[in-house]
This record gives sequence, structure tokens and C-alpha cells, in this order.
Amino acid sequence: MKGYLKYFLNKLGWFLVTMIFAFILNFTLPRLMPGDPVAAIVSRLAQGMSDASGVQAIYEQYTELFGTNKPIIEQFFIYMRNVFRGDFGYSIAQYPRTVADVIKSSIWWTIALQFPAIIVGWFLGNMLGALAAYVRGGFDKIIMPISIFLSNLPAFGMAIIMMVVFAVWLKWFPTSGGYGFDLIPNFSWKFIWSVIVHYQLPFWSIVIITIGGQAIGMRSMSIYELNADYVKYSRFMGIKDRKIIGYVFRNAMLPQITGLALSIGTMVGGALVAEIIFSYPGLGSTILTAVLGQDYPLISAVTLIITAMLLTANFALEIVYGFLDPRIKATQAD
Amino acid sequence: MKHTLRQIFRSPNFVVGFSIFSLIILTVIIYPIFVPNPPLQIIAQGTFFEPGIYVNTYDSFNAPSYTLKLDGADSKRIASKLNDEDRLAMQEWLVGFGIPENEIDIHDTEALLNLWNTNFDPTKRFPGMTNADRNYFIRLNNSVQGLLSTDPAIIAVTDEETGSLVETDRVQQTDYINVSQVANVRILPLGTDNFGRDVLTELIAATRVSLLIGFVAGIVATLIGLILGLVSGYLGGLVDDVIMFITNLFTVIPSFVLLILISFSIGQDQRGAFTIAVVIGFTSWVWTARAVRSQVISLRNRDHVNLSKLSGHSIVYIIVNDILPYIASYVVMAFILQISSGILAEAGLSILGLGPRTTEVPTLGLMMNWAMIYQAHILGKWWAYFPVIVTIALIAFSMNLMNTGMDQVFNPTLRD
Amino acid sequence: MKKILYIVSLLVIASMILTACASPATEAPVEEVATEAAPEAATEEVAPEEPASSEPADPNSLPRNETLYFNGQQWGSVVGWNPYSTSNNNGMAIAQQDNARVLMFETPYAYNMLDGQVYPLLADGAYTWNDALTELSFGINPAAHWSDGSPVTAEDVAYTWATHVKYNTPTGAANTAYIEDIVASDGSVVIKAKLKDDGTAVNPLVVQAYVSSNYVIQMAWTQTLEERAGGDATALLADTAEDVVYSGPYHKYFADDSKVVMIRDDNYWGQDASMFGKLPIPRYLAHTIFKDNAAGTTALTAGEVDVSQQFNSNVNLLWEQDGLPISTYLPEAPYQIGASLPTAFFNLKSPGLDQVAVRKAIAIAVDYPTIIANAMTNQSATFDQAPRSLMNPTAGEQALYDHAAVADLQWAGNDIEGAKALLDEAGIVDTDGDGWREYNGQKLSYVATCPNGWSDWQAAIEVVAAAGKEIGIDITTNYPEWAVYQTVVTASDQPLPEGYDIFMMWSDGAGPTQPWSRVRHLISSEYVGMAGNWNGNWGGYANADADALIAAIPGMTDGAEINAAYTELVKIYLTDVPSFTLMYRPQSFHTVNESVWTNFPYDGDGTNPPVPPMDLMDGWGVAGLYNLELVNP
Amino acid sequence: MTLEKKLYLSAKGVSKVFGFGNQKTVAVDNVDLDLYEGEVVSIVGESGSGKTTLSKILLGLINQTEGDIYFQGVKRDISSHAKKREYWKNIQAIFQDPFSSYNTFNKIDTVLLDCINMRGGKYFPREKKIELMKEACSFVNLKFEELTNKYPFELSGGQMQRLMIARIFLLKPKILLADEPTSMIDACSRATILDELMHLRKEIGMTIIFITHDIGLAYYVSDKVCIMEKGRFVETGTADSVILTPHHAYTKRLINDVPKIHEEWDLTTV
Amino acid sequence: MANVMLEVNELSTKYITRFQEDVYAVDKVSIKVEEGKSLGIAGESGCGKSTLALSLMGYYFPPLHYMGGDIIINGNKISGLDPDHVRKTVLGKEIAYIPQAAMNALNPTRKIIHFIEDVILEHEMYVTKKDIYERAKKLFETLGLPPEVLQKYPVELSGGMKQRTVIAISVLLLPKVLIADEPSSALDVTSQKMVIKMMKHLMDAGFISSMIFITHELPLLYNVVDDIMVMYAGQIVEKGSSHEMVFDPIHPYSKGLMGSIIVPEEGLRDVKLTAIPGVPPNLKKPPSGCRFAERCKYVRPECRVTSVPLREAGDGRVYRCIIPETELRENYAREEQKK
Repeated sequence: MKGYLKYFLNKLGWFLVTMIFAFILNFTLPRLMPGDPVAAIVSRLAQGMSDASGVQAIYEQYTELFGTNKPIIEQFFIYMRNVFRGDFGYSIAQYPRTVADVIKSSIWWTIALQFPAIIVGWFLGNMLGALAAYVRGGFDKIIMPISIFLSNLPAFGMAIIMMVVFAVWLKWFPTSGGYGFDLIPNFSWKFIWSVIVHYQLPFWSIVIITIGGQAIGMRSMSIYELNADYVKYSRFMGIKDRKIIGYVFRNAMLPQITGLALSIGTMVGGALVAEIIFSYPGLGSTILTAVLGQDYPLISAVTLIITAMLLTANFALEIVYGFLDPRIKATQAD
Repeated sequence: MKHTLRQIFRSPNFVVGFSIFSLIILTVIIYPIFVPNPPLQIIAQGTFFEPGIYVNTYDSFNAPSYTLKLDGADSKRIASKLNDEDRLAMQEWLVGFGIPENEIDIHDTEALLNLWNTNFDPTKRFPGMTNADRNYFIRLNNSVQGLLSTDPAIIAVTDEETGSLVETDRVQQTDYINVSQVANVRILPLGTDNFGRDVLTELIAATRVSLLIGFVAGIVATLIGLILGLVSGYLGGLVDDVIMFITNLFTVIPSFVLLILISFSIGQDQRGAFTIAVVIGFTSWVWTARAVRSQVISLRNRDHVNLSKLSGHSIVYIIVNDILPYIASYVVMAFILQISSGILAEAGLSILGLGPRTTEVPTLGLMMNWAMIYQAHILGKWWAYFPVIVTIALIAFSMNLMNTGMDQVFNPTLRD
Repeated sequence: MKKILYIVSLLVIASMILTACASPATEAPVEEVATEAAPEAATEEVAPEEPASSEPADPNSLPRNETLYFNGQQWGSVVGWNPYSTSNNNGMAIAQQDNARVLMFETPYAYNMLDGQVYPLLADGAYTWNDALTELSFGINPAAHWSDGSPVTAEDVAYTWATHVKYNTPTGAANTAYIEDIVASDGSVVIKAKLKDDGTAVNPLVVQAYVSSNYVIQMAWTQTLEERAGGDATALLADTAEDVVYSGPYHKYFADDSKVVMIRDDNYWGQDASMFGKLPIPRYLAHTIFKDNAAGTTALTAGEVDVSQQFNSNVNLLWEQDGLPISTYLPEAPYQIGASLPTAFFNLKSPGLDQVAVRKAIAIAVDYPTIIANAMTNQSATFDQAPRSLMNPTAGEQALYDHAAVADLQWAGNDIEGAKALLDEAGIVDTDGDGWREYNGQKLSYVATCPNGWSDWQAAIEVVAAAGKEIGIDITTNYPEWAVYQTVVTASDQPLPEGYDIFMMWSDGAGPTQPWSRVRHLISSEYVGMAGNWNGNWGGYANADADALIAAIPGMTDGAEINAAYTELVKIYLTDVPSFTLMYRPQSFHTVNESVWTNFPYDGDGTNPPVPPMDLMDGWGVAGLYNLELVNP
Repeated sequence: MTLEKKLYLSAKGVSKVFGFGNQKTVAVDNVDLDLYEGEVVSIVGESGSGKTTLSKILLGLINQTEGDIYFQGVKRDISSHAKKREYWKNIQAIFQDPFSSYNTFNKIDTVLLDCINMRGGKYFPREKKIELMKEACSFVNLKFEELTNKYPFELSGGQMQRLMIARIFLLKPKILLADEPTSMIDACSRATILDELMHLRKEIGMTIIFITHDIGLAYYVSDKVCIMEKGRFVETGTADSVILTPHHAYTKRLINDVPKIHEEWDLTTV
Repeated sequence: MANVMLEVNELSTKYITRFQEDVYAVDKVSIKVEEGKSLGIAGESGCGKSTLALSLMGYYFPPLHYMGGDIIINGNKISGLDPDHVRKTVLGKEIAYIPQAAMNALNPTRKIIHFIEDVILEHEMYVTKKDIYERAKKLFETLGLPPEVLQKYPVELSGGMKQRTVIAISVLLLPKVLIADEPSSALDVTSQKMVIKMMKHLMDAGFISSMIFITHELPLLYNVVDDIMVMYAGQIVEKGSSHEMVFDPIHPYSKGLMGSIIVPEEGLRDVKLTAIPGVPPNLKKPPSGCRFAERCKYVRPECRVTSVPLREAGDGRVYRCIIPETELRENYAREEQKK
């Protein structure tokens, strides 16, 4: 257990350091953008005001509210303090809505969509890769290239093709939104069913592009493991192939967990774009809105939250990995 | 070296990938030589012209006319204006007007049109008839007027002095022209886009730019990764610690988020294709750095490096001669992946509206973005977006195949 | 002035700027109050506010044949229901524009953009001016009552104004220069215009526009609100006003990130015979919130949207190609009634652009048909159909100037040779043989800009740049982000920086003060040098004759005189070319899907007064709600 | 007899520590070593005993954490590249794995040319260089003509290792550090390598440090043997004294545990 | 004559590379091991000794392919049977294998006991996990391994311990024949000794009936096995008792091999080690004549053309050379004198 604890603390330390760094980046980068966001609000509010001093007064009020009149370092600490309280300030484009409120209404959709999709995609990809490694032959030569091709479709491309085919042509699924246009959220079967139906296209478009990449990795790992000495030994001990394949998959899959942790960032990027195509009410759409509306408090917060979610996912995966793979404990115990 | 290359070219994956990629590159190079049209030139007034051969109508009147007596020409002409659905709709209207259904033979075009022409009244409305229906019948009525006429169409010009029309020519229904004799014919194999640009020409130009973006991004990422990896791996110690710290940070901070943040903070007017490429490169060097570092660390203690040191070679010489060749295959593979992921990243950014600015060059991402803005996918204008998706996928696919092929060669454990 | 706001949102919407909340609040809210006013979580279940007499069978789904679905009005969730504030991002209930939404809150009069008339809503009969045009008065319909049952009174109107002034709301700030006071006298409302030194009203036009563009808000509720806000303007405006008392036929039923639903108030006063005589037909009005136009169009084609107020590109294909039961107000191009004039302004301080010849040459060389066909997918009248002037293409405005008198000055574009001749004549030629013309030895080289992501504007700007190249003027394009763009363009106290030589901005649409207000915004020199100029004339054009005419028109009563004045202004505009219109845009896109509902307004539908294509919620457009029928009853 | 000989290389209290904190490992712990002209000294240890680390310190490939190295009585100074180069003219090495000792991307001629360059032959005419290379090859019974323009992977392990010896022949260093030069070679070729190594030693009067885990081999080749355990020298002495009459328990165990052919291999002592 | 535990007749196997080339790694090898005896196989790397070990199992999977010959264990022929049948009834029960790199022979993510369960359940039905545990514990105790090992992951064990665990697992089902392929080559001398001791114990205590031990370390082989067989290029070149083989080899190759033995014994330093120049032939195209001809000091022209059969030299001793035993011995004596 000592080895594991050490591993855990090491990862936790990394997690925290990265969070801080990500936080600084998130704060700084959007603020490098030209243009004064407060001026943007104020000049809209100031329409119809004929005297310049009135505009100036409003401007000052808002700079006070947004804190842009303070030195950047001080702003940073204020921001940090507020974020710790869960207060991300006001959205510029949706003022007077707060950023927290905007995010609160979209984040659960994203979490509910992306994490299952990525995990299912990861799982299916691994199955496919393992099969390709084991079965070889036609399967390997046909299914693999197809899945590689699919995984190389850009995320939005996949989403659009699925939408055109299944929603516009075949009309099997709705085209957009998170639930039926004629429903109001509640806990009825009708509503839940509607949510499930709306879930399918975005879900599968993420899953399908996730599969290929994972399959390739898993295939290599499995081939590598299939050549391992323990496979030969287990065979000579009379263990049946099915069981050996079980060993191999488990062992090949373990490094894939780290692979998942590391590529989850890129996947989420693609998945956000897929959300946009389906007008799914998640963070992808929120980012798009924020980008187009030059809403930097919102961009900061969304990217920060995505980073935090991914880091947490990453962290969790690493912990699970350390737990599942006895080799980690052993190396850390030295 | 020759040996390795031969091995690589023996891998079917690599060969397929390489062929696709070469085909793309060749098209990008050769097509503009034969079709030197500026890719961003707006040639169409109107959006999303269908793929096809466009023949100048005016020129076609002046082209030599030939008489061809082809069976079924009339029925084709009629069918193009009046299909079965329209006939049923006419029947529906006529029934609504009070004509018994059994009196209407929708297959007898003449009788149907007679009945229609005598009865149709655009102001008439029946219960349940929507404005859309009404508009439809008016359009239908306009379209079937004179449908059965066998008279030639008359071409007339205005007499400049009297202002009256003077007949100059008659176009018979059996007149044909030979397309090769028409002065102005434009083939638009993929139609036009929302700006009225030739999609194929634009696509090829965009592919070129996207490939360049990929290359630049790849070069930037690979260079940063290579240098950091080499320095970190070879020198070790504090330098290694610092570089690895940064690398680890960049590993866990999602690159897409970073990409959004940086692109956003640069601002549109600063975002040229090159800048975007550099930004993409800057956010994707991490893997190369890690791979190079671990390779270098394992190489650093290899005996041939030690021997090279003992032979009095300098660090630079050792890195260039004794380390780089060994990691070259990894770096090339990483580079290939960076190119394809760079192209994908550009496309993703453009969809978010954070892509390169539009004015100078088309990119695959921007083509996609505009096709989406003008709703090509809903309107069924597949040529505006589908070829773009396929091109992106093919580029990435070919690169990945090449990579897999190379991987099998360089990673003996992956061989069967 | 407020029209601009409306057009902001219009353009913003159509350009996929999804946060079309270009709406002014008044003074800056103070932090803690604003926090308190933060809207509730959108996912929260919202029960119907007012237990109506007949509850729907399933409170969680909206029966398709009782619900009218919209899109394109609302982008992003609703923030509040406060009629005093315009920063509520509530496109259905609160949009105090020239044509105000009158579904929840009502104005005394409803403006009809088709005939330019106003029709009484809360008011009782037509308003009257006194002879000196200094006082406007009207009565209140005795049948009108609030949702709490109390009658709407003249005091409510007066108190609403008083509150606007007291808290210096945008409405207050915008009108105090023209309105002295609004008082209730004898059950009637009297609006006293602000007077000039000579005793005439500063601007009777604005005074009379007030009655059709500003809501009447209940005095009792206002007092509750004031109490809650503790007299603080920011708090007052940031209040979400979930308890608001209203007079209109609909009110809030549900709102979240995905939709806003309003339910009919079956006690609505308008069913009185003196008004509509019945209730509006749909029980629910639901607005689905889409992330972009594409999603909205998809839903429209799927029959999930009945009334679409968004730019559906190539809308005609939806019926011609796909055979969908979709139609627009006009059956043929331009499909919509054009009302605003997206315009390219010349920065008159840029070297060379101070020359009329250069400005005009660029303007006549531009290929407008391509802009209209490609950028607007033909949803704009062409300049053949509606010749270039300061007027929008509606019949009312077109009648206001003498077409023949300015015909020679107008141009339809694509006149490359003419443009070259014009430049040659002015001596602006290519002297050094590099293919570009020089003025004063300096190459004519300009940057044309519009905000990034505003797709149709960007397409238009590209065409302008192409025209420049044809005539030897080097025009390149640049698309700054909107935040940067608007900061630069509206700072008229600063000279426009390099890179803003030719730039696109909007002009006013239709409204009770039009076309006067549009003309003013396009060419009046009063905006030159104004900090935070959100009004117009961003290029810095000044013409004393034009200023004089603009000042005089509001006071004119004689039709011929007005006509002459407008003709003269058009002449000045077409001669000096301080800016040039690139296309026409509708006030509102009005595309309907008739798979469930029918009898939407269309051109020649025989309604009298004609119901304008204003999506059944703007001004007199609301009358359309009473005519709807189910396709399959 | 060693006393008259010149002290070539000596290590005084050399230690090497890797890592820090709780990751700290002491690879070489306070080692003293004296190396005289012409002798063959074996450093014997099992894997992980620190013998390779020590050899790298002696070679100057890594720096010791503590202690000093004296070369010909003078404290070694390898602070600059030029000084290292100078030092490496005097001390050279043959490594364990011939397959990884070559840069597979270079023709094997490069290895020999490098040596000629290092010995100041950079500007020799081509013929002279070839002659030198031929000489070196024939010294190890290889034919230069058969090797020139070949790549390392075209050679067998034995050939590669012999070429390494040819390299030393060209360099003529004062000290040769042979790090398990035969452990990757089949038994049949081992004798050849050892023979050539000893031949070379006689030829150029070289001192050899022989690093090995095989105590039998150490005994076979060396004059002096140092037994190394966990970074320390536990027993040092002439080959005969250490192998035949070991004193330290570790040495005893080591010798006892190696299978032999003339004596009974006592399995009970485990 | 004692019971023959393992009899192999003219066994041939080959590898098929990914380029579809055949490598004839084991060429008509015949072996006979009696009950209670152990046979050592020696040879250079690449001589086919490890492949022979794999081939003896009677269970083939790519890239190794069976070509011909018989394997008979305790009178039962196992070659040519249905692989699944072999797997269930032969592997582990009749014949067991200890791999070369025992370090990696255990699934790193499976506890030892779980692997043992897998092995036993594969061959026996109706056993409970508790029984298995008890059995394994007993076996481990008998073999001098701490039973705690059972609950550990392979990574938690030291190299020597891992190797001994593997050996214990291999004999779990009391196989008749144990094939050990370099079981101790990666270990330090002390661990090696413990492993050998354990293997000897297996034989003595009757866990196994006979053993084939493969290594390139001749001193070790000498100390472990009864008989030694020298392989070269996929063929047997000589076989005899271990003492004979080490001190009196007949075949020139064996002679060379034995002459390279180094052990830390007195007098070693005076011995002149022998060397065999050259490299073994390419087994993709094995030479038609004597495979050692290219490297042989005593080569004659006919060596290169005619294939050489194994010759009997009495007392079960065989060698593969054209030159008769006596002539070879004379040659050796002459050389001895030269020194």
C-alpha cells in the first residue's frame, strides 16, 4: 500500500500544480485579446445617452464591477478568490446573467454526453483492436482500415454526416436539441425517452470517431502482449486460448487507460464540436456562443471548467490505473 | 537507409497511405496548372449551383443547330416540367374544384392540361389549403403554360430605330447544338458554394493551404518537440527537470482548450493561415518531446554514443550523427501525425469561428464553416461540404496509414 | 434611435452572433444587487405562474395543435421579465423597439410597418395633436385591464414615464430631450413635447413615436418593484420581475436554456368587442432556442417551428426543391419585405475617400446583384426593384420622394466602365503603371472591414473589394472581432484608425419615425465627434443643407413639402455618396411552416388593415395571431 | 614487481550517488583503486554492484559525486571538451554489447577513421589511412577488404568485437577498459577475443581494466582482481590469492556458487 | 533397462517468418530419455536448442510449425494429436516447460494463486478454489517456497523467487517430463544455484520423472544432467554422458565447445582456450553436406557434399562426423602435443 500511496500523492501533486498553471493560462490568455469588453457592454448600454459624461460614469461603474480598472495581478487574485467561491463573474454577452449560471445550465448535458461516449468509444475501440490483433486476417485487413478511416473523419464531419443521413434523410432521430421541442423538462417517461432519443446521434458520432484511434493503439498493444513470454508459458501450461486472450486484453488495456487519460483532452475538443452541430445544449455550444460573443469571462470559465474536468478525469484514471496495475505499486515501492 | 525504405515500401498499409497521399499532392500540384482559375473568384450569381456542365445559353442560340429526331424527346420535356406528383396535385385541386375524380385521367397529359387550363383559378381556396399550397399551384400553373405547344420558340431582337421586335431566328423543338461548338462552357464538377465560387478549384486550393498549415504546424511542433526532447534527454539533470515539468503541464492541459484560448486571444485580424499553423504547432509538440526524450535517454547510454564520445566527438556531432538518425523514424512518424492532426485542428477551429481569416486563402476548415453557415447540409447541397469532409478524412487517413506502416517496420514487436 | 437596437439584434441574429442581446440597460448595476438579480437556474422546473381556469391535461408537454412554435427571436436563455429593462434578453416578451413586442406588455398604439400607420391597442381611438403640435393626447380603452384584473389607466401611462425618467432608464434617457412630461388628465393621457425657444416642439415625430414603442406598466407593480429595489436604479433594472403584472394576451409559462414558452391569459382584455373580439388562437407560444441558424432551419424544415425569424439561406428551395409546406410573405424573391439598409460607410478622412469621384466610382462598380444573390440568397429586393435612395422598399417610404427627379443619380452597380470614366475624369489615374490609380501621388489602397462572423456582410465586403480591383483601386478586406470593431466604429470622437476605410454598419429599419430617423442617422453631422456614437454617420460626413432639412422635417405637416425635402436629401446622398447601401434586409424574417397552422399573413391575404409580416408579435403583427387556423382542425 | 611499475590511474575515495531524497541510490561507495602500467585488473561483481558505473567514472563519461581520479599521478581534469579529448587519448574502452557499440547508420570504416583522426591522422592521405586500417584489421585477423563499406548489421558479433579491438590497436591508449567484452559472445568466439585482447596488450604495452561478472573469466585473464559488492570493493588482491584463497564471505560465496567441472558443486550450501 | 519416459523420433519443425520464408530450426532430432534421467542440450546461440525445447511440447502455434516425427511420452504418442486434446491432457500433466525468460513468464497482473487456479481448472474438474490453495501451499512448502508468494503479484517477487515460482507451477500437475530452457541464465550465481537445487530436488522427490535441460553454460550443464547432447544448426552432433562429453568429446564442434569452458578452478589460467572461427550456417538454406564443414579444422572435400549420418560410438554415444572416432582422437592428441 505504501507504493500506492506514494503514487497517489505524486499524481495528486501533479494534479494541483497543473490546475494552478491551467488557471493562470485561463486567466491570462483571453485577457490578451484586443478590445475592451467593458466598453462593449457600456457602449451598448449608453445608446441614446447624449452627453459624454453620462457614458463615462457608466463606464466607470462597469469597470468597477468587472474589476478591469485594477492592476492585472490584483485582478488575478480577485478572480482566483471569486472562482474559489464559485463566482466566475458576469457573462459579457449575456449580461446580467452570471457565468456560473450560464455554465450550470449546460455543463450536465456535456458531462452526460461526453463521458459515457468517450468511455463507450474507448471500450468498443479496445474490443475491436484486440479482436483485430487476435483474429488478424480479413478482419484485421478490412475492419481496421475502416475504423482508422472513420476515426480520421473530423469530429464535425462525422456529426454532419450522421445528421444528414439519420436525421434529415431517414428521419430516425431528431436533428437538434437535448429533448423534444414540444416538451418541458420533468420526470416522465415521455421526457426521458425524448432525452434518450435526442442523445443518440451526438453520442454515436463521438463514439465512432473515438473507436478508431483506440483500436489502433489496442491492436499494437495486444500484438505486443501476445508475443509476451507469459503467453507462451500459459499456453504450455495448457491454458486455453480464450483465457490467455483474457490475460492479454487486460494487460494491453491497462496502458490504454493511460492513453485514454492523455487523449481525453483531444477527444473532448472534437466532441464539443459535435455538440455544436447537433445544437446540443452543452458546453460546446456555450464555447461557440462565448467565442462569437467575445465573452471572455465565459470563455475563461468554460475552458477552466473543461480543463478541471479533464484533469480530474485524468487524475481519476491515473488513480484507477495505479490501482489496477500491480506493476505501478511495485515500481513506486522501491 | 535504402534497406529501411525498401522495407517501408513493402508494408501494404504504407503503400496504400502513400498512394492516397501522393494522389492528393499530385492533384494539388497538377490541377492548378490545367485550371488556372483563381480559387476565390466569385463566378456565380447565386449560391450552391449544382455540379454539372454549364452551357452559355446565348452562345448556344448562336451555335450551329442540328436537327435530331429522337424518340421520347417530347415526353422527356413534359416530364421535366410535369411529373407524376404534379399530376396528382392537379387532380387534387380539380377534385376540390368539383370535378369528379373519375373524369380526370392524370396520364392523359393533353386532357389534364385542358381541364386545368379551363378550371384553374389562383384566388380560389379550399378548406385546409395553406398559403404554401396556393403558391405551389400558382407555380405549377406557370410552369405548365404552353407545355404542349409544338411551335418553335422565336428569338427576336429589339430594332434600335423603331424599338419593335424583329424576329431573327426560330428554335425548333428538334434543334440540338453540339456542346463543343459553344463558345462558353464551364464545367463545375462540384458546383459552386455559397459565395458562388467553383467548389472544386476552391477545394484544391484549400487542400493545398490546409496541407501547408499541417506542414507548418507539424514542423513547428516537431521542431519544438525535437529540440526540447533532445536537450532534455541528452543533458538530463536540472534542464531535464524543467523541460519535463513544462511538458507534463502541456500534456495534461487539453490542447484543444489551449488552442481555443490562444486563437481567441490573438484576434481575427491577426490570424493568418500561417499564424494559425504556428499556434497549432505550438500546442501539439508535447508528444514529440516526450517520445524524443525517452528515446534519447535510452540512446544516451548506448555504447555507440559512449564510443563516439571516447572518439572525441563534440556534443553537437554526437547528437546529429549518433542520436538523430536513431530517432529519425520516430520523429518522422510523429511529424506525419502532427500534419494530419494539424489539419484536423484547423478544421475544428474554423468551425468554432476561430480559424484563419478568410480573405486571402481558402482552407478546408473555412470551406466547411461557410457551408454550414449557409446550411448546405440542410438544403441537400452535398457538394459544398461532403467533398471537404472526405478530403480531410483522406489526408488524415493516408497519413495514419503511412504511419501504421512505418510503425510496423520500426517496431519489430508489431511485426507478425 | 431605438431602432438601431432592433437592427443590432436583427443583424446579430442573422450573422450567427448568437447572443443577440444588443439591448441597453440603464445605469450600471451595483454588484450585490446584480447578484441578487441573477436569474434562476435554467434547469429548474417552473410551474405555470397563474393557475388558469383550465389546466392543460399534461403540464409537461405542449399539445402541437395548441402551440405555435417560433425561432430566431431568442438566442440564449431568457434572463428576466422586467419591462423596464431591455437587457433581459427576452426576445418574445420584451423588445422595446419601434415595433414593440406586445404579447405580454402592451403599448398604447401598435405600429404597422406595411402602411406606416398606428392602430390603437391600449389606447381608445386615435391620438390627437393640439394645433401647435405641442401636446398629444389619447384615451385608454375602458375594457383594458391588467392581469390582476384592475383596469389600465392613464395614471399608469404617466407613472411609467415618471419611472423611466426617475431611474434614467434607456427609454427615459432617449426621450427626455423630446418629451417634457406625460400626465394623466381626466382619464386621458397627455404627452407634453419639449419645446424649442420658439415655442414649437423639438421633435413631434419622436413624441408621436413614443406611443407605439413604449410599454405601459402598471403603477402598483412599479411601486412594488421600486420598494424591492430600494430606489436603486441598477437594482430596479436588474430585477427579473417574475411577479410582473401585464396587460397582454400571453405570459411566462416556462423558460430554460432550450426554450421559452408563453401561455395565453384567457382573461385577456383584448377579447372585448372593442378590440379583437376574441382570444388569440394558439394557447401556447413556444420559442425554441437554437445554437445557430442551421439548427433553426433544420427544425423549421422538420415542422418543429411554425414561424421562423431567422435567415434561412435559399429559403425558396425549401418549397421548390423539398416540397415543404413553407412559405414567406412574398411568394417570389425577395420573399421578405425589406426594411433596413446595410450600408458601407466611407471613412471621409482616408486619403482619396474625401473625393466624391473615388467614393462614387467604388459605389457604382460594385456588383450588387451578386451580393444580393449570394450573400442574401436573393432575400433582398434588387436595386432594380427598389432603386437606391434613403428609403426602404416598403410602399409607404418609397412614396416619400420623387423617383424621377433622382433617377439620373441612381446606379444599379457593376458599372466598371462608368467608374473608370469617373475616375479618369477626376484625374485620378494610374500614373506609375503599377495597375493601381494614384491620388496626389499616393496609391489608392483601402481596407474594407466588417465584423468577423457576420457572414452576409463579409460576403458583401468581398464583392466590394473585388470591384475595387476592377477599377484600379486596391481594396483589401479585414474582419476584426465584433468587440474590437464596435469599439472603434462607435468612438466617433476619435478619428477612425487605419484599416477602417470602408466599413459596414447598419441603418434603421421601419418604424414610426422613419424614414426621417434613418436619413438622420445616415447623413446628419450631429453625430460627428460624439463619444459612443451608436447612432450613425460613422464616416464623418457633414452637409449643412442636409442638416437643415433633417431638422425641419419633423415639424412639417404638408405632404408635398415633406416629399420635396426627402427628394432633396436623396439627391444630396446620391451625389455625395458618404455611404452606399449594399442590400436590403427585412425588418423581420418571416418564414412560416404551414404543416400545423395556416392563415399566416402573406402578401395579398386581404386583411385590412394588412397584417405585417412581423412574426405575429411585433406591433400590429400581433393581429395575425387572431387569424390563425389549424390545417387539420 | 608491481612496485617498479608506473602508477597509471588511481581512484581515491570515489563515490557516485544517483538521485536525491528518498530516491537516492549509492552506486559506487568510496572506492579506491590503483592501476599500474601493464597490469590487467579485473573488477568482478554481480549485476547492480556498481561496476559499470565505476567504469564510466574511470572513463570520464560520468562524473563522480565524491573522490578524485588521478591519471599518472596528476589529478584528472576533464572540465572541457578539449581536456576530455586529451584524456581519452590515454584511456579507451570496449563495451559489452558489440551490436550496440556501432552506429548502425555509419559504415564501419567510420569507426576506424575516427581513431586515425584522433591520433592526429586527420590530414593523412587516403592511402595512408587505408593502410593503417588494413594493418589494424589484420591485427585482429580480419580482412579489411571484406569489411570496408559495410554496415555494422552485416557483421557477426564476434567480428564486431574484434573490430573494436582493432580500434584500440589504432588508438594505442595507455589504459583499456574492457566492460564484459565477451559476455554477449558465444563461447566458441570468446577465446578469440580474449586472445586478441591479450595480444594487443603485449603489442602496445597497455594496462587493462577488465569488468566482468564471471569470476572464472576474471581469474583467467587478470593479474589483480577486485571483488565488488553493492558499490564497494570487498576484496582486492592478485588473481590467485583472491580466487583460490578467498577471505571475504561474499567472495567465498561467489566462488562457491559457480558451477565447476573438476570440483563437486555443492548444492547444499544454498 | 529403465522405462523410457520420452522418446522423440526424427522430429522436424520449422519457423515461418512474416515474409513467408521457412527456417528449418529442428532437423530430424531423435531423443530418448529414461525414467529418472536428465538430458542436457548444449550449443551456440541459434543452434536450435530453444526451438527444440518448444518443439518437444507437441503443441505448436505460429510461427513454429510441425513438419514430421514422433514424440512419445511414457509410451503415449502425443504428436499428431488434436491440439486441444494435447492441451488438456498432455501439457502440464505429461510434459511441462520452464521458459527461458522466466522473469516475464507470469502474467504481471495476475496473482500467483489465480494463475495456479487457472492452470488446475484447465485440467481438472470439480476442484474447489480452497482445495487448489491447499494443494499449492503444500507444494510450495515442499519446494521450500514461502506460501505467501501465492498471494503476490509477479512484480513483487525477486528474480530468483519468480523463477522458482515458475518451476513450482510447472510441476503442479506432476508432469512426467520437464523441459527447462535456460531456467537460470538471467540470474546471479546464488539464485542460479538455488534454482538448480530445486530442480534436482524435483527429480529426487519424484515430482518429475525425467528432465531436459537446455543451456549454453557447459559447467552448469555438467553439474545438472546425466547426459549431454550437443546441437549444431538444428541437428544433433553428438550425445553422450555428461562426463564423457565434457572430458572426452568426439565431434570437432563438441571439442571446440568444451575447450572454451572457463571455471574458477586452480590451473585454469594455464589452460589454452579453444576457439571455433566462423559463424553457423543460415538455416533458411541449410547446407546439403556437413553443416559444420565451413568451420571445421578437419574438413574434407566430401564433407561439403554428402550429408552425414549419426554414428554410434558405443554405450549410447553418438556423433555426426565422416571422420571416424579414432582418427579424430588422434588429431586431438597431436594438437595437444603441439602446445
